[in-house]
Amino acid sequence: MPGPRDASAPLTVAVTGAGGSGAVTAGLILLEAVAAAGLYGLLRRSAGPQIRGGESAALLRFGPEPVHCAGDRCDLLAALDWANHERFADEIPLDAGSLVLADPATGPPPAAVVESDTRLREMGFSSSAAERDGGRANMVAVGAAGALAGLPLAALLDAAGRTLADKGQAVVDAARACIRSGHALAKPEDRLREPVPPPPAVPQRWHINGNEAAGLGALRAGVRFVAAYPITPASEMLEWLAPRLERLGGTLLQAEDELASVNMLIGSAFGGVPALTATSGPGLSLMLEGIGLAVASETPIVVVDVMRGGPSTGIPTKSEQSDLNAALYGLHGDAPHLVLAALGIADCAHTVAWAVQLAWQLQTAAIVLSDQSLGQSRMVGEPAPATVPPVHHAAPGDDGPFRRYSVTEDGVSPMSVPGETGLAYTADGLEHDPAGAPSSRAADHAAQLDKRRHKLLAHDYGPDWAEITGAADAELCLVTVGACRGAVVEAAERLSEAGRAVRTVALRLLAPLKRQALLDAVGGARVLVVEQNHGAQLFHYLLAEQALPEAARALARPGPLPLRPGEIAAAAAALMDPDGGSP
Amino acid sequence: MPGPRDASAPLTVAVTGAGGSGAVTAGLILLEAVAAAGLYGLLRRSAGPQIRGGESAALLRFGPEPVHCAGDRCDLLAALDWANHERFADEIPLDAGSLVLADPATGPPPAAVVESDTRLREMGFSSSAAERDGGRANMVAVGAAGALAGLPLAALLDAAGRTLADKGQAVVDAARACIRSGHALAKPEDRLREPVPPPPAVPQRWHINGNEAAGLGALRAGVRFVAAYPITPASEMLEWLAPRLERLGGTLLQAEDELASVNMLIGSAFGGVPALTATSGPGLSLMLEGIGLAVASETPIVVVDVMRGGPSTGIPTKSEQSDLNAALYGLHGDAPHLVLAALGIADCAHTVAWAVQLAWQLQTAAIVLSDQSLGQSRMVGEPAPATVPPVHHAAPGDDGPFRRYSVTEDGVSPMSVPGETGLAYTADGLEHDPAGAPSSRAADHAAQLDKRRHKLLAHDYGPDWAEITGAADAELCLVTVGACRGAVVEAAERLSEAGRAVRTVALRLLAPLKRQALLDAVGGARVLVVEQNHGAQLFHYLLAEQALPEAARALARPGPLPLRPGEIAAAAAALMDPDGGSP
Amino acid sequence: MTAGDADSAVQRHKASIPSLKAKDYKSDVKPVWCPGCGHFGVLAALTKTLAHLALPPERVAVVSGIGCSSRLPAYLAVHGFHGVHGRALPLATGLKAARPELTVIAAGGDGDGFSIGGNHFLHACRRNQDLTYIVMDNEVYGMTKGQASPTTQPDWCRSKLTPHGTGIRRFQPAAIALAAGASFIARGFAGDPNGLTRLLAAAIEHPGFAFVQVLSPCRTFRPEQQAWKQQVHASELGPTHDTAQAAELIQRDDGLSLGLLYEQRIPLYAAGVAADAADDLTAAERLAAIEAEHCR
Amino acid sequence: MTAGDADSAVQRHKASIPSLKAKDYKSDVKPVWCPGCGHFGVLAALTKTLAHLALPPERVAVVSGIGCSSRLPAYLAVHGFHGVHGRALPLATGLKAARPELTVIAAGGDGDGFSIGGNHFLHACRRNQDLTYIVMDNEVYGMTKGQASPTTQPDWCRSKLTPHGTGIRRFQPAAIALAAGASFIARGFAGDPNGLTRLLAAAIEHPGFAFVQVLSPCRTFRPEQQAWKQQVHASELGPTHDTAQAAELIQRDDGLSLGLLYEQRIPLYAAGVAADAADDLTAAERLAAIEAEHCR
Ligand SMILES: Cc1ncc(C[n+]2csc(CCOP(=O)(O)OP(=O)(O)O)c2C)c(N)n1
Ligand SMILES: Cc1ncc(C[n+]2csc(CCOP(=O)(O)OP(=O)(O)O)c2C)c(N)n1
Ligand code: SF4
Ligand code: SF4
Ligand SMILES: [Mg+2]
Ligand SMILES: [Mg+2]
Repeated sequence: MPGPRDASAPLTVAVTGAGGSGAVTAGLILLEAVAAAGLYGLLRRSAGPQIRGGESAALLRFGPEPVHCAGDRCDLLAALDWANHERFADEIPLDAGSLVLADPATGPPPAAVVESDTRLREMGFSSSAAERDGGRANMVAVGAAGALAGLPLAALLDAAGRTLADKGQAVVDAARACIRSGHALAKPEDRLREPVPPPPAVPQRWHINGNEAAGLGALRAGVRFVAAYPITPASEMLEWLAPRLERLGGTLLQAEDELASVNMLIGSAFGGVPALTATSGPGLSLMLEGIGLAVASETPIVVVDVMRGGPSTGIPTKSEQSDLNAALYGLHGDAPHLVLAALGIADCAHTVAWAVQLAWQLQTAAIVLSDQSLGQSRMVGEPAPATVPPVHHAAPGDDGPFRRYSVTEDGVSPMSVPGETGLAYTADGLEHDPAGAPSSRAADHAAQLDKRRHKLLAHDYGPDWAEITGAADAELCLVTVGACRGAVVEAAERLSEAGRAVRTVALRLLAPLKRQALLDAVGGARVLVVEQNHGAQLFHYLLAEQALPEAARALARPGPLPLRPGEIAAAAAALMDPDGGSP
Repeated sequence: MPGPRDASAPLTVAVTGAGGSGAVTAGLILLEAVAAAGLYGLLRRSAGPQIRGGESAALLRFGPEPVHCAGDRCDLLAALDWANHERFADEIPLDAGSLVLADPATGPPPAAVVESDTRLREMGFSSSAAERDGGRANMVAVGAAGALAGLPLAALLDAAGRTLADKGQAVVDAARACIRSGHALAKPEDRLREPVPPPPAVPQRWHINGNEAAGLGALRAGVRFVAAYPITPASEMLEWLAPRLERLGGTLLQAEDELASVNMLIGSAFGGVPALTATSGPGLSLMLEGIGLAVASETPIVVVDVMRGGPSTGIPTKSEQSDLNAALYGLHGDAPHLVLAALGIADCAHTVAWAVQLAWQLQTAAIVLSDQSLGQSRMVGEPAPATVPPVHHAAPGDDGPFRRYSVTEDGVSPMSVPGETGLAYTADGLEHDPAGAPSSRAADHAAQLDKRRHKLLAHDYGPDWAEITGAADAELCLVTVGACRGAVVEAAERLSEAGRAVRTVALRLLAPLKRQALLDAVGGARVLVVEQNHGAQLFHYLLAEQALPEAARALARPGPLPLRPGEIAAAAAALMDPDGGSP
Repeated sequence: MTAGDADSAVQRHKASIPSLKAKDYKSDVKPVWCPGCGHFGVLAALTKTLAHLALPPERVAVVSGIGCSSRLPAYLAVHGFHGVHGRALPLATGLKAARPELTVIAAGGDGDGFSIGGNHFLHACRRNQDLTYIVMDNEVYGMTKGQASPTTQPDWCRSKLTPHGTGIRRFQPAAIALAAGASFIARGFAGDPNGLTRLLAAAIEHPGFAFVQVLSPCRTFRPEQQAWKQQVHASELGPTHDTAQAAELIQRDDGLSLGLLYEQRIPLYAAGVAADAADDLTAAERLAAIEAEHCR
Repeated sequence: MTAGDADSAVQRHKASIPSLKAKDYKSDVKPVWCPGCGHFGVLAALTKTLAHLALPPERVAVVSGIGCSSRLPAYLAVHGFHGVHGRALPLATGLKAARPELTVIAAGGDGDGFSIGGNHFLHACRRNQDLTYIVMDNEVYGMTKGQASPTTQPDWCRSKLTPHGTGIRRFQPAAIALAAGASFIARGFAGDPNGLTRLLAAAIEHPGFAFVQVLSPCRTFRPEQQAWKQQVHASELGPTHDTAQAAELIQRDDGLSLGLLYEQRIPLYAAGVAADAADDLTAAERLAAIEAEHCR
């Protein structure tokens, strides 16, 4: 089911090649060119199992409107070579409408490509590059693919300059020469788009990936301590933060393991300095005991889980939304806490910042779910609004002796930090009385359990708990979370274009669940819960919370392949109209 | 609401005293006497926060029928002194029907006791003991309380001999002398029961606590390796196992932490030796990553979680059922596994043995939930049937090359152990292909995810998934799990006696949930889900699994106090008959 | 937030506060410890030390894990954190990194610090933050009722978990601390309050990671440790600064010698901590510059 | 299941099998390693060692954590377990405790073994099971693309996570192993296949916990390690049996000396393992006796 082919529809261009072929660099330059052309873009990457030097693919989708997800198919593939191309076959769906540029020097295309009935154009990337001093085939491919995709030559040249700046002028010059050659090699009749006119002024856009955006959100919200243990695909967030924290007078500390890092956050927050870490599934597992301590001792911490394929070590380099259960329910004991999910790349900034703020307002742990597809994909798009004020801990009241864990109306107890005279207390993961002394009395236990639940439920979260699109009286409501939002919204748009009224609700705040607000948003519509995991974890969570109407259904599919708008639209159509027909 | 006072109803006798007063020893002797008298009994213990030497209470409930839970109230309290008695006020509910024996030498009873309107009898435990060489007040109390509770003197004397045997004959003799004195001090008109006639032959009964029973279940099922890290209230299971494993040629290894112990289990099981550990909430948290590895690598392990008050360090010495969420959902990724819950003290043996067997049949991790109230309470009652045969791993098929993770019809792949020639493979927590080689292909991931879910769902678990009482056409069905079973069944009996048809379903197999069987068992009845935690974790889990009829309700109350039959009956009655009236 | 200077945070606080007594550092929470427990001695020595150093209570934080020993913070009137088992050091590390001006003391038991917490011990020694770490070593898990700890003798058979003893070489705290790079290593005895107070004061004043192993008898599960009173003796090593020499001497040590065993002045941990920025932008301007990196 | 005898399990297997070549110990899974990675050398040396010792592949198990180095088991034709990050040693410990007759080898990287796995390293050294532990030390986290590990130089600034270096003293594997009680400590080099094969053979034959640190260059993230080829040299220590002396010498060592650094014969871990029972009951009778303890 190829998507609409009009000029405003986004286009998907892939560049693939063996290790060292520079496919990813080509993708980065194309994305820069997209920005320079005033367009929006999303660049995903895929690599083989080699640690380094294995084959890789850059998948760019771009167009005049913001791009939030992978498309259903690939319009243009520039294959620098055919090294292990079958590894990418699922990720780069080719069909009769696709155009494939292949270098004849690397031999015949693999069977799968030939069988896909795609249009093949031979193009001498390497021979053309060989004509230039320091020329590289990938740059020829950038020129050719850019031309066919309608990117202005000036934007491509500008982009090469920006992307390769730190390699020196000679490299930039050689690249530009190759781009020109490639541009010339592209035949006008093969063009998928006419060249976009250069924009009068290039609008201010974000050029960022989700890991960087999450880091930026943390800094905006006042995080000044980060404890880090590297793990794919979260490491880049930590690496982005390290030098920038320092510029803001903060600290990043590389810990010996995740047990250490989560407890270091607790120490920092106890000291009054907002603290965050980023990890992925295995690290989250190791942090659960510490997160429980934060909940019980009411110390605000934020853990960003950049999800990858699970269970166990799973598929570390690929995306999946399968840590919802662990994030929502993984703590032993009754340990209510915050769980949020970023709804897009730029939204990583907003959601992380909000999580930091909430954690401090509510003195608890917040887990923020991101995933590999957000964290490691790079977008050119609208920045997240900088709305979040810096955080403050609740000032202790000054009547009577300081009771750190006293039961208050909103459930939030007064909090002090070291250095404040007369307000010392001992924070504790043992159950305690209002003053903080250990207690195993039923009344103390009940009061503290009630309080810790109440403070979360009583808080006014405002409208940010979800992003909602579509009419209130829709016939179907697609409920989703996190990175699936992009594909869900695009699916809904397609369905709407096909005349079906579809609403979407993408949850940013998973716990506590705004149950009534969700039920209201869904209204009388049928519900399809869309998520990228095997166990339909979101669907079951919403059932557990009695937040779904009768006859709700789940579209749950595990990674590593992204959920695509087409499959969502098809599932939605099938639900609305079980007797067949697709939008 | 005092329970029925007829001679067949169980009686609750408490002994309390300061550290060193021997209240617990008194309780143990009374329980032995119960056994010797051919009765059934349940002995719970409670202690103050001191590590050692603090005040403690022994609470014995016994009668001619099996006793499975704490009663609603205390019939007889022998207070050796009043040290910190207020700590026990909630646990030892006194009312106008209660009788309190107090030693005048320890001063006046505390206000709470006086106000409870109970009958007070002064009794010189200490002065009477002082008349005997080596006499101790607690033994006088045993004699007096035993007499008033209708225990035959011979049984008391016999019990003292058994319990104190390893202290030497002089101690036994002194104790017996004091018991006789106490027996004589008790006034016949104060008797709560007439002395039971000595049984013709004392029937064969188990005298065991839940930790020991769980250990026995493990041994029965062939567990021969245990890795241990001490934690309250699981340590005694490990301590019970250490010497006994050795007698069976097995090994217990004290690990450096829980991260080590769970991975040690995996190593042992990979080697073909069934392995188990016991822990409590904080340890379970630390084991989750390892449990996920067992799931992904399909290595059978069993983790017994003896639950205590949570979250975090919580209330280590008191019972709660608040780790259901962590056990069911705590693993990152999609990681289906087994979760079972022991339904009583003796049932710890049966459930653990079954868990070991299932883990090996299904090549996965099993978490068995017990709790402090099972693990550390001692019963005299019926033994668990020894039905479980030893475990075997699936023999590999011998056609074609060995594919450890091949997809089979029942989802169970062939498994080999080191030492088997030609069947070497690498077990992996990375996603893998059928041969075990790491793979990030979508098809391999889907196939292994499907397989790991399917094998659990396709298995025939037989009737052991739950214990069910009451008529099929009941008006109300009480659904519960684990240690609450005793109180739930007693509540249902009371309701039935009051003419209300009530069914009970106590789940032994929580995951995978036998959803349809549960719905069938519930039939058309209204449902009240009974559990001892704050968040109604079981209730929400059953909702998530769509296993509850409309309008089901939860009775969820956290620890540390036990759920009592009276409060369950009252809640049930209120649900059936909202306009009031109690059964 | 700055650190990295070799001066201990202590120096900056000492001066100008009204003099406090040891008892002013005690809270009114009653210890759960058994009568005669060595940990009482540590509590007493620590409050004396804080008074002696005239540290304002609001500038001191004591952080612990889980165990009888780890109950310490609740009994003090300074800022405290009773964390989870084995993680006192990371918590202290985070606190110190965030608030370098505080005097941060981590405390706990031999099980907490050397068994479940062993990895953090290694890496805290390496990291050389200006922290003090007090391990109340009773060669047993007191809190969980008497199992062998890493420092227990291999042939101690009184735990039901290891009825023939652990059969494992004892963990040697000082040797490990030295090999891991600790810059201050001392051994004290809970039954020697004055000596212990002196050691604790030196540890707190030491600019860097100071490890103090305190022999702290468990009356209940290791009654034979009452003999320590007679067995402990002053260390013959004397404080040495030569690591290789200390390595040899500590290996020959009997584990009952008291005193400062090793001390070295090395740079404090400062990685990730901002050197004073070369520009004179405001914080908001710096954040704006970071945001601008991602704008096209 | 018995252990506790000082004979290595190896001895019992060697004899009577048809001779196998190194390549017979290789699986057909293609390594994901970068061309030129030191870990290839370790793989080659290990297969040679197994062939040299004539160990039947079905009697050998290689267990690892997570990291480039930890991929090793999949490339071998023996029984393997690729576990989770940092937990190779506990997994190996459980396997060995359950199946003492197997030759069990744990393997992994410096991050896996000394950072997240540091605690298990300490306690495995103490425990002295008959295990071999190979750490392929490249002073970096290769798998996660080049962060500092515990053995990284404090001033190595090429990781974005620690742009000014870690500022932390390096973890000294041999010194820690010695302080923790390891009974065999050696250092090899991935670029010296013959020397490494000899060391691995000695380690596997050593009856007890044998730790082999292998300098294994990371071509991709530590290209400067290619100079190791020139820098490594034979250890001047020679194997020593005196712990105190070894402690001093290892502290003075430059970290690039190769060979057996320390060896001692001490009793194998045997706690919890049944001494042959004094009675001659069947297993079923023994279980029945245990059941009877709880019957009244
Ligand atoms: C994760 C976890 N595992 C186990 C425990 C149980 N536990 C509590 S204290 C303790 C040992 C305490 O020993 P030590 O640190 O030596 O302190 P002591 O009581 O001897 O002073 C253990 C194992 C726990 N609380 N948390
Ligand atoms: C719990 C957990 N935390 C973090 C990671 C990410 N991780 C994978 S390998 C690795 C480090 C590997 O370094 P090393 O052990 O030195 O092996 P090398 O790749 O250098 O051979 C890390 C941090 C993980 N897989 N699991
Ligand atoms: S058990 Fe031992 S360590 Fe714990 S309080 Fe008692 S004497 Fe002290
Ligand atoms: S990244 Fe380094 S350690 Fe990993 S495979 Fe490549 S060269 Fe080897
Ligand atoms: Mg201790
Ligand atoms: Mg490494």
